[in-house]
Amino acid sequence: MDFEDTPEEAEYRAKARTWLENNVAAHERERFPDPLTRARAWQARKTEAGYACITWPKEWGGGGGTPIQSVIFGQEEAKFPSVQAGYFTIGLGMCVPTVMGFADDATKQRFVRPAVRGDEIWSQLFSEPAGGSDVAAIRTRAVRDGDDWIVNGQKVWTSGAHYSDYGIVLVRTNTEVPKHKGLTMFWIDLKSPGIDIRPIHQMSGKSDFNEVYFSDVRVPDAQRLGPVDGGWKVALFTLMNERLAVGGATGVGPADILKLARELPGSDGPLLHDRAFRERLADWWVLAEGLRNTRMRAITALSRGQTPGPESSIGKIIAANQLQQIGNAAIEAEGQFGIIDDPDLAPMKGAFHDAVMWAPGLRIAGGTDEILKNIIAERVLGLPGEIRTDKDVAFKDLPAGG
Amino acid sequence: MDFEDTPEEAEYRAKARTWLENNVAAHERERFPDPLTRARAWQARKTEAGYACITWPKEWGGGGGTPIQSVIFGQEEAKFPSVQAGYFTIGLGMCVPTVMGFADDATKQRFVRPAVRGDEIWSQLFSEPAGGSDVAAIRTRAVRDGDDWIVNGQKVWTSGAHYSDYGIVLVRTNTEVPKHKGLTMFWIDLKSPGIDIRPIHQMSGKSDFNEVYFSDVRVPDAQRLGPVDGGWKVALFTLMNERLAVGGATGVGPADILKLARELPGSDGPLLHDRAFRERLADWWVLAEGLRNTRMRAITALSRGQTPGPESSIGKIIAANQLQQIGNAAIEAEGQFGIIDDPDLAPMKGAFHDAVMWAPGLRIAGGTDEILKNIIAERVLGLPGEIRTDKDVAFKDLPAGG
Amino acid sequence: MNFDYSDEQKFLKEEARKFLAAKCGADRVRAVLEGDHAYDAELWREVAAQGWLGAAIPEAHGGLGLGHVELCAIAEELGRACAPIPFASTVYFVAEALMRFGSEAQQAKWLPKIAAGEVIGAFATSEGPGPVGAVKTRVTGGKLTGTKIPVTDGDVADLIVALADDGLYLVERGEGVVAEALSTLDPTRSAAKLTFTDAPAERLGDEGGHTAMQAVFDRAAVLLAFEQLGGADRCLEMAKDYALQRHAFGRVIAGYQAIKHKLADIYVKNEVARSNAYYGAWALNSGAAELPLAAAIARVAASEAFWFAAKENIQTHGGVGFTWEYDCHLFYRRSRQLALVAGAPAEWRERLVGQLETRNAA
Amino acid sequence: MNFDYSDEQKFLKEEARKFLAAKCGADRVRAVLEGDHAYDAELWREVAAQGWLGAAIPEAHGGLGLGHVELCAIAEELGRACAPIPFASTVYFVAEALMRFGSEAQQAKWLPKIAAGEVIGAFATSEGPGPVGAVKTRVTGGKLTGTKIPVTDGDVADLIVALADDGLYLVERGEGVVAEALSTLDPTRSAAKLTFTDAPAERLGDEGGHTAMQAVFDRAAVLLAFEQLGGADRCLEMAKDYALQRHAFGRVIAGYQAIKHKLADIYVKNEVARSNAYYGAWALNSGAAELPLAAAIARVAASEAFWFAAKENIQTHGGVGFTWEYDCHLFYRRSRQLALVAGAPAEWRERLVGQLETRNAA
Repeated sequence: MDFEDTPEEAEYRAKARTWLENNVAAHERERFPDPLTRARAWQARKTEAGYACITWPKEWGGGGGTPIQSVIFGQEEAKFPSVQAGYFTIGLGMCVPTVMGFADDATKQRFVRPAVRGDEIWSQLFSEPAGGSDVAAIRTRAVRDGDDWIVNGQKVWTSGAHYSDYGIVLVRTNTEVPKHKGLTMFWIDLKSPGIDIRPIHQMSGKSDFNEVYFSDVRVPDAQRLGPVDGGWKVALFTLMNERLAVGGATGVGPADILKLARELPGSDGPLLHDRAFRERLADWWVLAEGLRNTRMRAITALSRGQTPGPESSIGKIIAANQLQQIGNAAIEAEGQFGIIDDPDLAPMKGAFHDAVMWAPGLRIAGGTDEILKNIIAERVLGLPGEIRTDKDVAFKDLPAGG
Repeated sequence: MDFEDTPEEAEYRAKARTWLENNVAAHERERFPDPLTRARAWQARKTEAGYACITWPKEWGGGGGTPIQSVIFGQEEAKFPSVQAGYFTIGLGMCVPTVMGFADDATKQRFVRPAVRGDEIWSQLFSEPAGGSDVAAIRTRAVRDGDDWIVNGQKVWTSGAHYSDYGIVLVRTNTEVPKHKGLTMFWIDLKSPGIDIRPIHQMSGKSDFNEVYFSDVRVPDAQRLGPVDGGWKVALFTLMNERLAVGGATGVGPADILKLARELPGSDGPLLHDRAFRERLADWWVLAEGLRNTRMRAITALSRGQTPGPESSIGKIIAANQLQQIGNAAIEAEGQFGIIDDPDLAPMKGAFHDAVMWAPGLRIAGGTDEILKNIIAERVLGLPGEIRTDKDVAFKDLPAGG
Repeated sequence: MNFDYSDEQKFLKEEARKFLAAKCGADRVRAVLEGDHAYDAELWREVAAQGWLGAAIPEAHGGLGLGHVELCAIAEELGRACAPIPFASTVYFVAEALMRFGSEAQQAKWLPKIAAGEVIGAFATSEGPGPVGAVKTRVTGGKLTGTKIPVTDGDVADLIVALADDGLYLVERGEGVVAEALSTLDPTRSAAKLTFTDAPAERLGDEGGHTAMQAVFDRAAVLLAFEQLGGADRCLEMAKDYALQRHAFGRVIAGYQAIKHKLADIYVKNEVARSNAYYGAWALNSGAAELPLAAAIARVAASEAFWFAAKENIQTHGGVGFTWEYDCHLFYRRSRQLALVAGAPAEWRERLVGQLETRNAA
Repeated sequence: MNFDYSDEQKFLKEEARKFLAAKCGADRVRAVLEGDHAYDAELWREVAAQGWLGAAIPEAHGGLGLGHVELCAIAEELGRACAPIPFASTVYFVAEALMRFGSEAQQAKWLPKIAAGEVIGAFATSEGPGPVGAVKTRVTGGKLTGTKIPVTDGDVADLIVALADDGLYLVERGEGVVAEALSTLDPTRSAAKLTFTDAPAERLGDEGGHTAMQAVFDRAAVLLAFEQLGGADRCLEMAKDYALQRHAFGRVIAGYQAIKHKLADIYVKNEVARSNAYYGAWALNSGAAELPLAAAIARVAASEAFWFAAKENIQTHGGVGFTWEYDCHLFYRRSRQLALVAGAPAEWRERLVGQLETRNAA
């Protein structure tokens, strides 16, 4: 058990740090019309230096490196807040790997490099209004028409669809078979006629997600990923990558509320002197350290060529609930003042209020607490799956909602 | 919303208190060979004065009173620790009401009065090793033989069987039908040949429960309560009374740990000055008061002639978990010393240790936390029952364990 | 012994529910959430016309003189409806402060106007983040100077009960009072920063500052507990209704034990909150010495129940619960507003234990 | 970076598990629980023969000189087996105290005997209920006088490290030392009240009392965390195995979501405890400055995980889990013993935050 770098790791880290210092500085000197253009420029810079998609082969634009190198670069890059941007996470974390796994060579040649460079952005279009936790309950239909398919339906919770160029979309091609067996995956051009992208108004008032409507959208059969009616397995491949893509920092943490507690008055001196607060802080710290150290274990597994399993589900359960608790504890500690969410007045520019309003979404997005516990129970502990009343029923015969 | 007695209630309370003061004193002056004889004598005294089974008709030995009078007497009696005894709770709370509901008149004439007086004690024999939460999964068999039935099998978790005279027992009389439909209820003489009563050794080392083995026990058909194969409805009648019988004080509570905290040193002064402890104490107090006030609401419902519903299930969930938390909080607060359970050394004669060792049983007995939550979800909130794979299957064809 | 609403109180409560179902649907709440108005003025007039503002105000002062249990019943329904009106500030805080501390003249002047809906009140105590500690607001020569932030309904209040270092004061909107509206977590309830500069102020009662404030908080806490309870009940209902019609994996999600037990957990907390709120109502209505303890118990239980119900209602809804269009967030926001408006739960836990210490020491 | 056991460490751990499966079944634990012996002397000899007592003791002092991560691996397996031997007292406390504070002579005298299983140790700090506060035990003229209660393994210890008001002392069993066995929650681990009357005592290190005690506790906390983790893992396994074969309502209870999520909750806590224990192992093994913080984090996580797993294991078993015959209660008892033996979780939470304050202030 060793936190220290090996000599090779230390060397890689030193190189990465030097590169970052030079290049972040250079990048910061440039002027860009908007954050997306800025993020694309940084991604292109990293690609040229072999620091984008570090574990991917060089022939695809990657770095040809090891998982540990990828982790090391990530740790170092995280120290430069000016270059943090999530525009490419879903595309490079989930969609493009799926394209690489299931598309023909010409498609890969066409799309992988531009995606790595940030020239093109990808979205994932699986969720539907009637679906939610039950991802396979997909109603968006694709009907064969010569060499094409005609797609009609609606997707929801699509992050970044408004700035994306392409997407992978899971659709129903057969309603006569049980629901998992009638799905097919395609890649699509999000600028295709008949696609309408509308932002979802979240409870916080912000819009990080979209609804995507398909009206007679024509998709060539050549854009199919995997076999007809074999899309569920492709989707599982995509989702397996989701757990690796998600995680990490999600908002305020124990260190932030510790800082707040040094200054905020409690019932007797600063809040940090209050043992009731200290006890909660200790528990948060234990969980946050637990997650950090669990990630270190996952990285160790990666570095040994193992795939971290569904046990990484514990990360989001803990992080999302903790975010809600810490956010709420902070505003409650502010007393009556806690209701004020004006960033000019609220501590940490309202970051604790943002946490309270975002955490409910984090507890749901990418698998609810309940679904993740099922995953742990079934895939890690080997307990029986839920009793399924829908497994052997044709999709068209299922009760409302699929 | 009124906590005060009406003038009639106040008068009844005053009378009861006077009677208690006189009679407890007289009772305490008497000498008895053992606690059971002592308890029987007290029960007989109450019966003569109309204070046993207060709501039952006088013709059966009861008091012919109202539910509120019963509550008032209970509140007053609780102030005299020397006359607390649980010997009759299950018999008078669950078994005898079932006899009264389903037996013929001669049987009632024979058994009700002696039970009220405490001359005869009754046990309830439903649970089985393979049953547990699934009460209907009963394997003890009764086979018809002329005017009798021959019973073979095993019951468990029978409180007080070793000092009881009679019992009501639920047995399987038909294995060809689904499990709820092949059960029959009998009353039995626990001294019958072929009955073997053995104490269960609990994890605490104590024995409050028994296993009861039946080997070719002959039970006359005349002792049947309700129809052949109609025992499940009789059992539901019995169990409905269980929730009213159970509840109330179960061990240490918030007031006990408050007392401890005044004296026990914390990290800085007495534990009671520790805000982390104070916050927990506040939450316990809120729950304990919540239960007390919920019981007051149930009593109000009783006094209006309504039956308190399954919502009384919340009592045991909260009380059992709180008992475990308070017991454990106390021993943890004692630091290393907390491991010592010697009643001569441990605070409150080891009552907190007893709580730690008894609470796991209380979370299970009379319905686990999980079963009680199901009851709330299904019977109070009207949510769907669990998917049953056993409803339409003959008992003999069910998988192991019933 | 009778630990429930009386039949008359139940009737009043049912009528209130029907009235609010008709007059205060989610559309009306959203109109305030999304619009420029601090509150729903039409609803306010209608509520006044029902006499609710004066439910606990004596008839001699223009109220209905019903009592506090009736006011609790109304509060429960207002909470259930997430009503966007300055009811709590005006009735639970200011009217209660006047009834507890006001001279006959002060009561005669203000209570009838409150009962008639002509005057909106606000209770101004906080001066910044954290529990109300040392108070900087001062009164000299009948002029009050200081800054209060936040003051719920401070932007629309006609009559402010303000905490100064030596006690409570009545200040009317106008001379020396500047209100700046604040952005808050719950825009369905407005709040402001009030800056007082030599504002004419009249002493209210002779209790010292914190003692007087706490006496008002105790009374408000019980009434707020009923609003919180109503909100928590509504959240449970919403979660249940949604779970009973939403399908996943071929059946309604209400059939999954994780959802069943979640809703059972909400139910348990709500029932604890209800029973404790009833106890608080009894203590408030009967003027029992237990009021400070009963109020703390009721408030802690109700704050916990509403927060839990509001957040798990969203969770039960899944993705749609997180959207602006669904009503879950109205209650989530309101649960935060109500939990903080009379001081945070931690302060009440401390008060609860303090009361236990006093009681046992006595 | 490598945040796992090495292959060699894994091999050692597997061998330890096999060894304990053969030599330390539940029957052996029960023999101590139900019998008159303070510990399983045969197992103790066998464990000594494996060299485990000296796993982290340098070869120069008769140990295997493997390191602390190896000792952690052994601790994890001892916890899983609920081993009824004075391993923790002797190795985590006394051997660690000697290695941290002992002079060369003291180490040379005692460590080889400990490694060989010839000497049982005990760490005597507590003098009564509550956290260790002002210490009454005094040393004058090399003679120690005072009362320690409880002292785990104090009834069988040959060598006692005792906390006096000015520091730690070595005291040998015999002259001036009287042990009275105590009844405890976990009879598989013995404890005693030790009364010292002018017992010959030798100073151990020159650190002041609480600082020295805490330094030993920090080291022991990491090792105890692995025992707790092993116990928690075993509880999860027991619960899972039982749930997979127990039927209710026609199917195995492991298929009910309430049980599935309960076991998932245990799993989550155990993984948090594991990851934090690994961090502690790294800090202990590498002598990192983070040890006090890492030890507190490891101990809090492991105490919470074992308690939760132990109590929910009983709950998963239902009625039988509450019987003497089933093994659930062995782990329930042990979870309490391990949570208290180096000070209660609340003390460690306080220490954790204290470390954060120091660190951030620096």
